[in-house]
Amino acid sequence: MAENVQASGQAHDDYHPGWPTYWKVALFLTVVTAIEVSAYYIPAWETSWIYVPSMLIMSGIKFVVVVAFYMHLKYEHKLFRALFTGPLIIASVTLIGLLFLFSKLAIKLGLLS
Amino acid sequence: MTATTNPQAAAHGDGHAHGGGGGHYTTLGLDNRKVAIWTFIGSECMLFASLISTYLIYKGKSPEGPYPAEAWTNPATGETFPAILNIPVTSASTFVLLMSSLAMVLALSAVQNRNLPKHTTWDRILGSSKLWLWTTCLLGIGFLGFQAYEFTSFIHEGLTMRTNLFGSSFFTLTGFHGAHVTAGVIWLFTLLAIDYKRGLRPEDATTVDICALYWHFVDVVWIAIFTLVYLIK
Amino acid sequence: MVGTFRPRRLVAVALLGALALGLAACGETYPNSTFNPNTEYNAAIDALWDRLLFLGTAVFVVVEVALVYTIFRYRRRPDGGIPKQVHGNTALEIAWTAIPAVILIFVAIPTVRTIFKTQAKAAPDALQVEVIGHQWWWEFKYPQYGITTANELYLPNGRTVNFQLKTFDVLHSFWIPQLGGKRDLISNRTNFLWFTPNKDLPSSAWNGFCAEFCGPSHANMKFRVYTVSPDEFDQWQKHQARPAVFPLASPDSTASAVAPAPTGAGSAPVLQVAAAQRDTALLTATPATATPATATPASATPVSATPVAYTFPMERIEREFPHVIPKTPIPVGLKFDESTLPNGDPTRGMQIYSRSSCIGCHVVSGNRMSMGNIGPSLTHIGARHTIAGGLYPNDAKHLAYWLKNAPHMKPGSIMPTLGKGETDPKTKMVMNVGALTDAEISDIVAYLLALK
Amino acid sequence: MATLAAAPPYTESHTEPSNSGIWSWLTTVDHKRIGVLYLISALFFFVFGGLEAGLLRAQLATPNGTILSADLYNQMFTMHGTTMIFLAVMPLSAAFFNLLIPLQIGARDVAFPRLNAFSYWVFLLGALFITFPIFFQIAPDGGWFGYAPLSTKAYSPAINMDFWVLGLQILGISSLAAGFNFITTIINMRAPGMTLMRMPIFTWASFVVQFLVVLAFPVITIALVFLQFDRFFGTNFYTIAKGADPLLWQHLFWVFGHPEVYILILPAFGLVSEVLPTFSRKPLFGYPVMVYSTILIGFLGFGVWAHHMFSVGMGAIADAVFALTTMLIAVPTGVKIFNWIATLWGGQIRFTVAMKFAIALVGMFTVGGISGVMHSSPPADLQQTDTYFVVAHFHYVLVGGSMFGLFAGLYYYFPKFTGRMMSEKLGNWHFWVFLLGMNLTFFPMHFSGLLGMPRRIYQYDSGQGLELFNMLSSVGYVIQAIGVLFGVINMWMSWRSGARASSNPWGAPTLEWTIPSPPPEYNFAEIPTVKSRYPLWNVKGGDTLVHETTWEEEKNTRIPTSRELGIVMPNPSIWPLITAAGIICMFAGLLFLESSTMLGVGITLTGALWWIGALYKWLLTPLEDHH
Ligand code: HEA
Ligand code: HEA
Ligand code: CUA
Ligand SMILES: [Cu+2]
Repeated sequence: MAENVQASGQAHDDYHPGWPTYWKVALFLTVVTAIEVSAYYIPAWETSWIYVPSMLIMSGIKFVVVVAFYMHLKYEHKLFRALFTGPLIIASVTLIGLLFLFSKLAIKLGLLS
Repeated sequence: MTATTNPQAAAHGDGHAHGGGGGHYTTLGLDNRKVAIWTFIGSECMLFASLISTYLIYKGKSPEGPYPAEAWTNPATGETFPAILNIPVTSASTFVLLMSSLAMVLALSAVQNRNLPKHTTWDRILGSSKLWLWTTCLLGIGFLGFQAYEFTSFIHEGLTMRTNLFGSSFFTLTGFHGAHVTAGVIWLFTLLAIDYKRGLRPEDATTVDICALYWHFVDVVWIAIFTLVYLIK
Repeated sequence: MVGTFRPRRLVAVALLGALALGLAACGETYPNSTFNPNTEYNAAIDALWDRLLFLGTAVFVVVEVALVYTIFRYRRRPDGGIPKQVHGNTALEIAWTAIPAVILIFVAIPTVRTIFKTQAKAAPDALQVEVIGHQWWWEFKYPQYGITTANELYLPNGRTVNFQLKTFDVLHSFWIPQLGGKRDLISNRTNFLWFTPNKDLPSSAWNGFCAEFCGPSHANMKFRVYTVSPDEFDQWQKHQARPAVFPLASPDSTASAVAPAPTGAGSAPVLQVAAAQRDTALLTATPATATPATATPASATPVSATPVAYTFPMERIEREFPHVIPKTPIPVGLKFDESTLPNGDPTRGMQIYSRSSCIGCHVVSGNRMSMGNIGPSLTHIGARHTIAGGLYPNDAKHLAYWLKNAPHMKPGSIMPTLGKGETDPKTKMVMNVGALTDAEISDIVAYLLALK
Repeated sequence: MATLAAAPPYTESHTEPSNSGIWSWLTTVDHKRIGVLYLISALFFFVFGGLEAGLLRAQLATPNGTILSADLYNQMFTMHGTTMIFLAVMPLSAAFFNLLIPLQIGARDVAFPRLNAFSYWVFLLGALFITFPIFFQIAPDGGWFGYAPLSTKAYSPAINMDFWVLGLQILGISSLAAGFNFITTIINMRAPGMTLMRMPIFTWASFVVQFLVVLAFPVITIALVFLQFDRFFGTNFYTIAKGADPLLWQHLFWVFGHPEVYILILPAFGLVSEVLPTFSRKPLFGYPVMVYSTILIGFLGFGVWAHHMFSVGMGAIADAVFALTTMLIAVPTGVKIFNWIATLWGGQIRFTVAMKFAIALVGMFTVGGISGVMHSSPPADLQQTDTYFVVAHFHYVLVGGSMFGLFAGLYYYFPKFTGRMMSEKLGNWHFWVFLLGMNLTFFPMHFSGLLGMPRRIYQYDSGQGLELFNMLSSVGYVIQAIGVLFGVINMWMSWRSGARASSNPWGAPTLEWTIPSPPPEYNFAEIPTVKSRYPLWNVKGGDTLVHETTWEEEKNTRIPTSRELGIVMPNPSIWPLITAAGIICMFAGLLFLESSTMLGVGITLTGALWWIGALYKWLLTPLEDHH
């Protein structure tokens, strides 16, 4: 497995939250997922404009929670945080940029002016 | 061979520099493998961003069905196709994958705390890396089972990779994710094999940790896919 | 290490030589230059270009002069010692961050302005031209006039033309360097491009190119553009809108060939009638012009005056626009008995044409058998100056070779090899069954050239 | 302050017997030897790509050239572009990453030495995979950016593009693996005191490049996966009849493609930033700004991709946004140019060949950069795009930028990793002839482009005003080839019998010059502690500067072996090579799918099991002997 076995002793120096946190996080994730799924089945919610943003926010929260606690990024060296968030930002901006470029909006806005 | 080093170096060289000793010094005191896996995960963000973008770009662009969230009748043949996506099943598989992440952290925690005294049954359960690795594996396999079920039922309903833009982008995106889960399961089995062979010790925590990071990342990607692909119409 | 370097001297001499050559080059003419403001579109681009060129040259000169001066001035001297160890200078560095930024603002503002100006909606009364790219030829449709033609565009000076760009297969790009920038033809999308040839432009001929790599004959996907006076355009358009009427042997049938035809959009039913007539002609193989097209149904407005067919005169091309005449040589290895060409008979040609595979791909409006839509319309092919996507001039000889072995004449062309005994370069099959002899080809050539 | 007391000790043969022979090269995990492998392979492919360019230029020398058929011409330019970018410039840069990064940061090797070997072997086998069809005239022919739908089965049914799709996938694996490896190395293997802001600029540039690699390559991987699935499994990503949008390919390709061009230039910038200070005897002007501008270029590089697509009709807003971001990139790049000139300013400039190439980069890249800015204005670009003006732009930045920088690096570092000096005399011929030829080839292309010559055409008519420019370009090519020939001869002769190099023949300031040339396998007998950016130049105190060392001073000192020093070095391993071969086998299987599904699936599965098995074997073998 290991190219370099060095510094493995240091791994346990990192702070890892304990199992009570892990269980709480699991519960939280389950609850949010349940809300998400039920939202899908509540027509009043599902058809309102709030649906998409609320879904994005909820899955965003789940994303952050898993990364922060299960991937213990919250407790890690700031370097790891940079290694993850930097690419994540580039990826998200690229994704949003692409969606804009492929939407009809891109052409329409241009013709308005 | 002191001549290569500037004179002060020897004096100021701290304990990290194992001059000539073959010990491994790392600049930040971090494990190389962890740096590498986080870099890899950053890179995977771009991979999945490309896949998800494609799915979203092609959403609603397909001139012919079947479609994800609405029924479709083929005007040429009169054949009807149901809405493809099956939310209850996918909700269940999402839950399974989330729980596998929980099992994974517990496995890592068990390895890290291997040497702590175990007083209660509960301690012993929590302290069993084998138990939690098996749980993670089985939940992962469970997720793959759901996916296999999903794929076959979609194919029965008339949607394959070749059918239309939705089919191509859907199967490729979720298939890529499934392939990642499969790789993760193989990885987990490898860890289990080590655990059975010689036991995973606290020194192996990083070895388990990098697998765990990978596993959680795959889970996190699914969180995004579940919302963007399944729940948002 | 410095000394007198022979290689360096060589470079100096060579640069001088290149400069001389460059100056010599200025004397030449550049028929496809992008710098001529023949349209308002190209004028806008050109203005932008001038600014870019000016600022770019300025930056270039500043950098190169600074560089050369520095290396000359600070070359190592024997007594040099160790130079002052400078690590940086914040003020300077801010300056050379800011100055380029300011220069770029002077580029950015006109750029954005020009983008919005040139990509606005076209004037509503613009001439609409639908451009459809095919591997490797151009289909042009004038929906306002019911015209479909290929590889040659006629545009009236002073009127905005709005191109709707589509492709039948892969991506292409529509480019007339003298008239404006290019725009790609994208599958499953429609693009737009508009410009107005200057009102006071004399009638002229231009080269157009495909500028997006599209396969083996991408280089051979050219077209011609004729910007003509509104009058000329009108004549051309009226003529094009009519079915092909080819004059049979007797001279008086020529008169009827240019018989009145409907104008404008309502031409469709008439086309059918005309087609029916040609059909009769075809089946009886007698000069069908006995019943000239005057038998127009009442629905169409008969035109009293006989319009004079207009094509951009070949003499003017030869004199003023020789560069639009294709010069690609016929590939070596192709043979055609050119002595059969003078004996080509258009009527026979029509019969052979109408029973050969040609009709599966080409349309000749007026010839009911010829309804294919894979290849370019041949309706008025006799009135064009080029064939094969602008690769060859439209004369009997080139047409004959083309018919004999098109894929050999133009790599990758899906037009089949027709000549007897010819080998298809792709499939390596030798054509025999149903293939055409040189004499038959000459007949078809005569027919096609007669389709003015 | 710190000064080097003495030159390092030397011995004639410090290599141990096990270090020679073919097997030792196949199993090496030593970053320096892998670097040499990269270097030789890349130079081979550079000459190969150059010969392909020769065929292009021969065909275009006269109107309606008949040397190549249309089909072959298309194969040639596709392979020329692909070869030069993926098989010449990228691996040349990789050669320098390998040779230099561990030396510059004071490490014994990279973080994952066997992964490093793996990267090389995947590269080499992938390069052969993509090159080999050219000998059968079935090479890829869809252009180096393989626009869909032309590259799909519907319009390119032959096997040609299969090689391209699979070959690029394979090469991507190599680059990604190297990317993770070097990022980890730079983050984590720096010697004590080697803070980020003390790292040599080349290492900085490499660092940024690796991020560009690991973030850009996944995108083209996905674009290629789609194409691959379309071609082999009948999906519809680019199937027009099913409503696909060809712009999907273009966007994904260029999201990768533009960062890719900075992947090609930044290592050259880094090398030049090492050469210029050494030969001006001055520290790099504005080091922090150079670092920040490199990062900024890398970052902005992800936001400009659509400037390759101004003609596709994205709409005015998108055109304007991408025009502005593109122009913005000129600012940090300009800062670099001016800082380099300022580095020269006030120096004591020694015109070695390395220095000449470096100075020429500053001059020539500017030409290409300025034409880049001309492209960045969409209306103007609509007249320029897909013409020879673009060809002129990118050859100025690629040849006048990347290649010049890499040549500068080659002349500068050749003594370090071979222990021999290159001939300055031949080098001067190389430089001047190449400089002349390069300008003669590419400058006229500005004219032919603006005067209406589209790119990627295998023939053009006479009488279009293009004859002279094309002839000049072709003559220029011949001159370039002569120049390159001088360079190749120089390298060959110097390697065999060049003057012996000392540890620091140039009087250079950075860590890699503190150790013998060529460095012993362990690089540093003792991991140094770094106190400044230029450890060998005492730039602050009042001591005299260390001058270059000479072979005479050093030749009698003996270099101890790693065993004597008790340094444990990684063991050689054949498994990276075997794993790489399995991956090639897996991809190659797809080529047989069409003729026989059984055979194709069989080979692919064999390849998959092969590499997975080899990977397990590799991972289960300890990296080094325990002691
Ligand atoms: C080494 C690779 C490399 C580099 C570094 C660059 C650098 C730049 N490139 Fe280039 N480019 C390519 C390789 C590269 N390019 C390739 C291969 C293609 C073609 C792909 C294909 O189609 O096959 C291409 C194509 C290309 C296009 C698309 C053209 C088209 O197809 O229509 C554009 C458009 O904007 C562009 C712009 C730029 C710009 C603005 C820069 C800038 O980074 C340049 C910045 C530098 C300077 C400007 C010079 C120094 C600055 C100063 C001295 C300061 C003062 C200057 C000013 C105020 C102007 N490039
Ligand atoms: C780093 C990248 C790189 C480099 C270095 C070069 C180098 C050269 N390129 Fe390349 N080129 C590209 C990248 C590059 N190119 C790309 C990306 C394209 C676009 C492809 C596409 O459209 O898809 C392109 C396209 C391209 C075209 C346009 C083709 C077309 O659109 O139709 C042309 C035409 O002249 C050309 C010419 C040259 C020439 C003359 C060189 C010269 O500088 C080459 C110099 C090298 C030599 C001369 C080596 C020869 C060596 C010897 C002869 C030594 C003797 C032998 C022994 C030792 C045994 N290139
Ligand atoms: Cu059509 Cu190129
Ligand atoms: Cu770019």
